[in-house]
Amino acid sequence: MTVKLQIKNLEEQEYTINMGPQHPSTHGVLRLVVSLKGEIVKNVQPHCGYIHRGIEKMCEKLTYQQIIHLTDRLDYLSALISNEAVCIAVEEALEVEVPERVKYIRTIMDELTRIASHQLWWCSFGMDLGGLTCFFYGLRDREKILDIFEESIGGRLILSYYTPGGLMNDIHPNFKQRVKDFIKYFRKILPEYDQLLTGNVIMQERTKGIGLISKEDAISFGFTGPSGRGSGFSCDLRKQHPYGMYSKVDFKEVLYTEGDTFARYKVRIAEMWESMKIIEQLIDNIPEGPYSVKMKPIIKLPEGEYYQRVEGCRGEFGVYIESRGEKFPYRLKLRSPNFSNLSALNTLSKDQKIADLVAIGGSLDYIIPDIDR
Amino acid sequence: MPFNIYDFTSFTQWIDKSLYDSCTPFWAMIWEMSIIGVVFLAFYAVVGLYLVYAERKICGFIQCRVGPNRVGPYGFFQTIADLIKLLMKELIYIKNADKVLFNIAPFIVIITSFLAIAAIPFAKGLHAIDFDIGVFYLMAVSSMGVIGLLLAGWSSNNKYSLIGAMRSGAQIVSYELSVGLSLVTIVVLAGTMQLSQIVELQRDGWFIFKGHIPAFIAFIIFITAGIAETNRGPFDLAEAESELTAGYHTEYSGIKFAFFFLAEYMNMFIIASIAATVFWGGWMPLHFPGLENFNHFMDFIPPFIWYIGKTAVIIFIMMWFKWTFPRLRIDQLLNLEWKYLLPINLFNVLLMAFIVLKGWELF
Amino acid sequence: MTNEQLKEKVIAIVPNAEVKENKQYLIVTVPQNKLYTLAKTFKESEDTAFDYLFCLSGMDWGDSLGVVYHLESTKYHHCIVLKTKTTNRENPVLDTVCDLWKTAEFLEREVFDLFGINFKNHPDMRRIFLEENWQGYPLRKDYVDEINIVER
Amino acid sequence: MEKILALTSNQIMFIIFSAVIVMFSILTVTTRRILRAATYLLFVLVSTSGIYFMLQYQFLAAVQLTLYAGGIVVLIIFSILLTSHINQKFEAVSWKTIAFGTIASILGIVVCITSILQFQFKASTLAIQEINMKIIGRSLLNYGENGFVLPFEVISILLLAAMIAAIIIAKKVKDTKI
Repeated sequence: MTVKLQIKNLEEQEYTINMGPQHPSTHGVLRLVVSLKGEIVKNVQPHCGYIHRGIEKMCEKLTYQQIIHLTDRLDYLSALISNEAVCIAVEEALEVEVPERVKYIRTIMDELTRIASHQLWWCSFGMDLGGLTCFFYGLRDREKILDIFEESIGGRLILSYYTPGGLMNDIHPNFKQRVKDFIKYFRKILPEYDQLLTGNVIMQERTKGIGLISKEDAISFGFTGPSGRGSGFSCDLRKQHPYGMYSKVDFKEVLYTEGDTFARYKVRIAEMWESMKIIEQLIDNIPEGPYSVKMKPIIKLPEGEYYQRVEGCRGEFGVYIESRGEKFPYRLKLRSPNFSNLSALNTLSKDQKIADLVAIGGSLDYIIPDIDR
Repeated sequence: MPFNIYDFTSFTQWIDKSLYDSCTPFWAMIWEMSIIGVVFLAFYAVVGLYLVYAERKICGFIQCRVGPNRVGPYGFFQTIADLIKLLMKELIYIKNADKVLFNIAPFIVIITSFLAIAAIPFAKGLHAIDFDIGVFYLMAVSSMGVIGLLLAGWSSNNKYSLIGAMRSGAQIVSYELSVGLSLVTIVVLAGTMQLSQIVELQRDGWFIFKGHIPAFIAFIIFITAGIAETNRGPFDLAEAESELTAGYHTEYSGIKFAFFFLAEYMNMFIIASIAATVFWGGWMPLHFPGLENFNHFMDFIPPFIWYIGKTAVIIFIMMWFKWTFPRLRIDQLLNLEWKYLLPINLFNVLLMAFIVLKGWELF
Repeated sequence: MTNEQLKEKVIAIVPNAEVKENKQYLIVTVPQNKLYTLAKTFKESEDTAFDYLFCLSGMDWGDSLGVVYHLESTKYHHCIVLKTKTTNRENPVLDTVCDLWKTAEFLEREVFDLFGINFKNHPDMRRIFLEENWQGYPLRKDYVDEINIVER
Repeated sequence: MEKILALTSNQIMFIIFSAVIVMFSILTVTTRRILRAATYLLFVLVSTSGIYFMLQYQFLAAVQLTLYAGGIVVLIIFSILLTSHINQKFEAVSWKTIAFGTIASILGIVVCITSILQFQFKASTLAIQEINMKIIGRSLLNYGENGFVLPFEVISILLLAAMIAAIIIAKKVKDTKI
């Protein structure tokens, strides 16, 4: 009589689970193939491409004004900032000087976008950790920014407000007042975020010392944005390579050196404060003037190659344009921050628990359309 | 008909007597069983549904929104509509599942919570069974619910379910110790395990007041461990939706899912009932020795209202926890139990025994 | 380090490098067999310390395929652009830099996926966005897809 | 029909419980899936505790539920979860085993039935009475007559030893070259 019961040694047995493409914690259609030993993550292989749209190929057949509308669809939470990269690249190539007013408005809008994006990150990070209430708190406040956008721009998510040479249209007369009201409101409400999540013991235990990445690795992985600054990688392009009004306003580059999930969390919370500071410095001083310079209806960039880097909400966003003097770019490459950040995921989550993988993913705050492009 | 809202003893005896007078013992017994069964089933369903409603309203309130408000006044019939929807939903057939266990599992979960309800004293004389070992019985019965979760997780043949089942197994088995020991603390104080007697002993003050510090510690531990045992946030690792989609009931649909759902809420109700009964005096009104007028005034509120009120408060606390705290990680969860709650609990029992032996009475 | 000094350094390592300068960056085109040496020296030597590869783009210049590397030093904040190309369109092979900059592992997979450039010594050369059995390389200029690409 | 109606509640419950026990015992040993066997065993144990409840022997019934149903079956199921896959089945039993099994069980039945038949059941005049928890508690920790303190202590030491051993086994060996 042989009862064949294979008692496998669990310590040596790895098994694989598919997180995604439909999974609540991947914030979109990303598929992570996770090898587990018990609850411990041994290997994470991201499988991208579920919403690959070939934007880079599409750009080769679109004029520069049209490309603006595609860059919205990359990182939809920092749509304006991606727009700005293309706009500045084109303006630099044509050597067009945009009016001061445009620079002011662009910078304010960028920072509003950054706050809105970080609010949504906070919502989903709380949710990843299991604190569902965060989601509604964050969305409640984000709604106020979207209302401001809606009034001036017309859209709420995919904005396409900037255009080479300026803006699509002028800001709404209420804009200044509403932004000031929002800043006043949000200065009061942001400490509430800390009360709900930051100070929570469970949250701190869940995030401290989890998903460690050293500064060297962060640089090597191109791990930029708030995630990189959590490791002490000074990569804030608003400081390093200023554009817009950033060289003229006073703000700090938030740096934490711990390199864990909690540091990345704190960077983003602190960045919201800094963004508010930037907006406050600019909002009262928006100069009068035209909101756009007159551009030719068909823009032809002179032959050559142009690269523009901007600080997106999740890291360095870059546009590399090679032009052959036509109305379409010969090649347009988009450097997406999320793609580089994702490449570090395996290193970050090695030997952590499944729950930590979710927390780390939340702290990287990846946006899948930006990874897939 | 001797109906008295302050004492149901005569009422239940009257039903019993009139049944045995009117028909043969066999049929009397069948009738009695059926009546109790139907009453409990109805109670179970209504409480379960309205706990879901309460949770949605409370969570809405905490999250700055209104919650259900379309079906009926204040969305009062929303959960009933949900139940009808769940009843009509397709039961998804899983190809490679172990069908027998897959179908049995929700029933095991729901039956164990049903068994526990039988021993809870709802009001004076309103009791299905008054066991001599009431507290022990409750612990015994509640220890079986985990089998349903384990079977559900394993038989779904899904890795997420399996991880969820493992987690819930480890979690419930560990936290059972804390639940048991914190109840033992009160049993030491009361000197009995019979629930009706435990309630009766709190006539001159609830145990949480009478029991000095150890009773208070035991209450905190009981609530913590109780939340963990019912798999609710912040201890809802077994169904951690951001990690495991839905844990052990990922593959369930329709009414079988509703069973898990209902059982979760009923388990919460049971834990709250036990806490109310053992620590807060069950249906016993709030009494303080010496304050005769106050005590008399409190007696006017019917016991059933007292019982429901106390349970509701504890349930509210549990819901408050869930919607405020993030979720723990599995190793932190087990550390909390084995490294903190259990040693504190053991020490607490000793302290309580010492106090009882010394005969220190608060009042 | 100024662009002038960088230029001298490039010439010292790769004498036949083609050096160009535009408004932003110093652009260096090197033969494919010298790229890895140059990149390694630039990353490792103390006075250049190009430790941050912020962009890696695959290119199709019509007659040749190539890769553009945008490098920055987080220490000195100077940048440089390296280019390399291969005229072999059938089976293009370049050296990988993913042992120098870890981010290159994913970026090179992307280039492989969309341009079909194979990277020697890359640990995991698979397609990243498209399916494994996808025919052709979409970002090449001669890629044909009659259904989805509409010529205007 | 007349006979059925004359049965008391105790008799009906006894019949139900014993039927469940017999049926699921047979299923436990005949099923070829290990987790199903464990589940059927659970039903057997729960029904047994039902019989104890019927006998007003509530303490033992609750112990049966906690230890066997809630404790041992959970452990068994847990270990099966860790080790076996859902598609695993036992091999079919050979005819030799069936033959030996049948002989052994028939022998067992014969022994049991003869011993039961030979026993003189005396009619008890005592009313059914709950055994007070206090009596159980006192006798468990009593060193006088009818005291069980020695076996109680011996068992607790045994359990402690088992627990320590379990911890040592479960503990990971960090360095294998000791």
